[in-house]
Amino acid sequence: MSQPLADITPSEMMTVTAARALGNGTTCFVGIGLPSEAANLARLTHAPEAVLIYESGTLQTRPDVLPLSIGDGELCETALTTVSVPEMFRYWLQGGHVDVGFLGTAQIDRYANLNTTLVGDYREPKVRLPGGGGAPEIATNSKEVFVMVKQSRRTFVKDVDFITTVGFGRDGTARDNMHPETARHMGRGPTRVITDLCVMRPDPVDHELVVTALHPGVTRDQVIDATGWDIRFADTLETTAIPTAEEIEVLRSLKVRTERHHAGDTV
Amino acid sequence: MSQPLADITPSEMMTVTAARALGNGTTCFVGIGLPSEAANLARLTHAPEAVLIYESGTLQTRPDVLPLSIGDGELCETALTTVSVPEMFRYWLQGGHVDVGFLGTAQIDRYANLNTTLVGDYREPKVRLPGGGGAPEIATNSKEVFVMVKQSRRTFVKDVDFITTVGFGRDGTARDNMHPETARHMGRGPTRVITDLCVMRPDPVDHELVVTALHPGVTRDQVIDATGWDIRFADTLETTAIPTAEEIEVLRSLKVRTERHHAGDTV
Amino acid sequence: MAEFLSLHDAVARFVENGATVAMEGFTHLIPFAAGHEIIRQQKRELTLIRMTPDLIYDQMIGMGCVKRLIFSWGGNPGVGSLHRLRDAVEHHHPVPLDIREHSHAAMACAYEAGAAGLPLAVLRGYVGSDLPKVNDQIKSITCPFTGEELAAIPSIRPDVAVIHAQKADRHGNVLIEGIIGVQKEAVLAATHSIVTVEEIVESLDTHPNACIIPGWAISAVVVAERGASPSYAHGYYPRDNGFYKTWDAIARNRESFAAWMNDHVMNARPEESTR
Amino acid sequence: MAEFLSLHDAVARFVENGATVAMEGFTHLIPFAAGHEIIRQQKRELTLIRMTPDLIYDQMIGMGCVKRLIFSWGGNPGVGSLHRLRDAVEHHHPVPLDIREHSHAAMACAYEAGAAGLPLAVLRGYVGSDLPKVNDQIKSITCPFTGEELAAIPSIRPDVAVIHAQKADRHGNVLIEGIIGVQKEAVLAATHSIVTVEEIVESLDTHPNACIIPGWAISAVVVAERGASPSYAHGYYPRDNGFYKTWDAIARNRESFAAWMNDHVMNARPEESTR
Repeated sequence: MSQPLADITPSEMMTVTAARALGNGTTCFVGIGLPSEAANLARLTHAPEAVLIYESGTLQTRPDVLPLSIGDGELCETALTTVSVPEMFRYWLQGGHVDVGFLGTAQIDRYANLNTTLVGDYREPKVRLPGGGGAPEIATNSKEVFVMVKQSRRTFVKDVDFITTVGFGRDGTARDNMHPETARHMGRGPTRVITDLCVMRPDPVDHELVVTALHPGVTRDQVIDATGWDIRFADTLETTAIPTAEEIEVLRSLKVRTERHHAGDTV
Repeated sequence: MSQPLADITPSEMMTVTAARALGNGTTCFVGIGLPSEAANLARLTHAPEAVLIYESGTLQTRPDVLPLSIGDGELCETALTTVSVPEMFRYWLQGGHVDVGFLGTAQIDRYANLNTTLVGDYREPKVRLPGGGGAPEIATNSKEVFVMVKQSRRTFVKDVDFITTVGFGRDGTARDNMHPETARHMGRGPTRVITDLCVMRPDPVDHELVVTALHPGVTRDQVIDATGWDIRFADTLETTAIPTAEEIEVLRSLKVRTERHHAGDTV
Repeated sequence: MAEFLSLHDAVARFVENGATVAMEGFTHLIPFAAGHEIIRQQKRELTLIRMTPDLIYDQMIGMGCVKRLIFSWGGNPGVGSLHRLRDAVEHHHPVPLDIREHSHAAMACAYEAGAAGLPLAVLRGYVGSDLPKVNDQIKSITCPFTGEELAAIPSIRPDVAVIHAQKADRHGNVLIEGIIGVQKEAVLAATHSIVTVEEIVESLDTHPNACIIPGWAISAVVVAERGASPSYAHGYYPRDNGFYKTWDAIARNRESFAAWMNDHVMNARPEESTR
Repeated sequence: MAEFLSLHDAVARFVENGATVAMEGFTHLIPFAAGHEIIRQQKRELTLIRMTPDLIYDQMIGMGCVKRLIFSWGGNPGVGSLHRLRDAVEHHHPVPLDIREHSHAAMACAYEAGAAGLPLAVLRGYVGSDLPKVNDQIKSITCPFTGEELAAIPSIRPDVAVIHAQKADRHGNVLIEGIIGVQKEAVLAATHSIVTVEEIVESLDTHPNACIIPGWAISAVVVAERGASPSYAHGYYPRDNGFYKTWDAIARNRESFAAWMNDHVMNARPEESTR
């Protein structure tokens, strides 16, 4: 049963759409924040056998509340096992065991390159962001990458100020013509960008992001207004399926549990 | 109190002498066989805080009987902890945490190079031996190396057929003039060779092995007869101290326990 | 062999002005008590290494201890920016901060290589990223078997590693459990190491493959109860997520930061400073 | 996701003639039952990889399964030679055996690199040794930061890894405890993997940092009770040191070897073959 549309926020629409993209049994390297919310929603609904991996070393974790940090105790307590961080990046990520890398970002450009480093010039930044963390190698060593981010002109820019994490490079060709050994280990890169307005996928030829589905009630103009380049739309533009009442119910109760949990002590 | 000399076998003399070389608190990477016997005797007598490491990954082990293999259950059960074999070789040995590498060998030459690979030509060997195992890097990554081996012309040869494990190389200079980064991590190499007849040490200048001590009752001629090159003797030749009654008692009871333990089931 | 020292003495002995210091703990077991003692002892010109600088380095940077930071993700996890870190990078306050920036994968490999006594770490990393353009410590090697070009970065070999762990026995053998991060690597890669622990026990009493650092591989063991708070210690106390959120407001402004540090660190005794 | 298969079916499905196979277990947990099944199925032209060939490879070599051996120590631990291995090297019996010889450190690093998806392993190894003269797979790289020359060997990336472990749960997650060797690395480095276990349990019921290989990283899980005998399984049965000594006489002579293999392996059913 679908949830009445008026009762669903754009954020919820984004999270449910992202969650649905994750197949049951998929091994997913989960970024903190929005990806963690979507990945756990998937696990709590249609993908109970999704394997969630966090960079803190927790393998196959099943948190009951969303972690605030990438290394909350909850992640370890519910994991199949917890390995060292070097092992996590060497054996599990670089070793080729991750199906989907699930990332958020501060900026994204038309070739799905991600910037989480800074706005402005590197040596004299206007705004210093946290940096790459696990993302640069999650994006290259996972078999494919989902990106999840709220859409606005500030976030969706024609060219990112800094490529922290490669999508398809400055001209869309970064994943072409690699050394065969590198090619064998590199994933396909970003295959979906899921926002609060729509879903984009890279054009199969030139790798520029193309809107392939609009969320229900969202117009092309809304997407155009929220994108910093001349965004393309697919010839057959789909409408994202409306979340079910169960999905919304599970998501909301997850967020309520999480909020209660993290309220914790304050100063 | 010394044990009556007539009551001590050359093997026991060798083991006790080797055990005494190991200081209390020393971290020792232990080869199987004779070195294991000597290292455990040291731990059970004057060096209770000696830290014994076996290449199977067992750190700081205190076996009650001598292991038959390098990975007997006894080693793990009495260890502080057991790590993976890659960790053992990377972090603990190559990482520079081993004071003494304690090795046996099949052949040794005048520059303390060890051969455990083969007799004859590599592609058409007369006798194929087990190979290097941990020794090549134990010999270079430990701060110093003790070698323990029964002395005979077959074993003590002028030039080994094959350098499995370097002492000081074919001409005694293998550890000179290294790249500074390599030099910083390379140990001093073999500092003592302990046999059933004597103790040899490398000459400080040309690194050729020189007899520095004879075991009680052993003559120079016996050593000369058992050495395949023109062996040198130190100007002031010492006599090895006679084992104490306690050392012999502890060694013998260790061997009895070990024999009983390994008799086990047979076919 | 590990010496049992007070927090004051361990920091005074092993952390020199100008030293390269790695304080690790991946969200879990962050050595806050030791960080506060370094601040109290007014160490200067430090090169700090840490994958996730977190509040502990925000505090040390804000208090002027730090000349250079080597890191891979500098935020307040799940909350937002590290405002003292940003103020140092954006406005050179209180002193200019030189940064050398990596990815997590590269830092993790560099700790591993440091523990392994190697001068470099090799990984399939930084492909297509701009990070090598701004960090001249990111180079490459060519595989002699396949011809593949791989990223190479210098291994991490700090003067001092500082970590927090659950417990030590009377020989200074230390048990780390739960999210173990890169702590063992940091200690083994460093020339000296300080391990603060929740408690000393008679026996570690654990399983055959536990993550134990032997006392002979550690310089100093220090008892620091709640020494990881507001981070957490698996089996002892949970992460104080509320404080992590509160820190955002405290650190956003130079004056409120100074006041908080004054009250909670500078004028606290070691045993009071952690919360 | 791991499939639960019979030993026969797992070997028939994943071990092809001509395959590169790594059967690991460092003295502990050696997968004898699986080795015997490979012999029974008369697999041929295998390239076998193993740090310590042990009796298991002596048997497979003596039965003519093996074309090439990649190893670092080929003896009967604490007893002496592997006579079938020696006969193959010295007299090309029953078939010529090509050997590629390494040190333990290099093999361990090569498994680690294979698990890490890298084409090469880098170590400070083989300094002064003649091994690089007889093994053209030992090369070097130069560190771009220090100029130091370091040994490089190809990573190990077998077609199939075969290991034995204590237990698996119903999802095929496998627990290895005690001397864990390079088993996890072998499985992660391989295209396919077979894990034989003593038993299937409801829950692995262990500590937070146990050595567990998730079922989704394994091809097949097989119950093989006493599947490591005459090697041992920590917590289940001890090493049969007596048999290791007895093997010396059995294997010394081609006829006694053939007779023993006939009685104890060829004419045994999978569940009877291990002792």
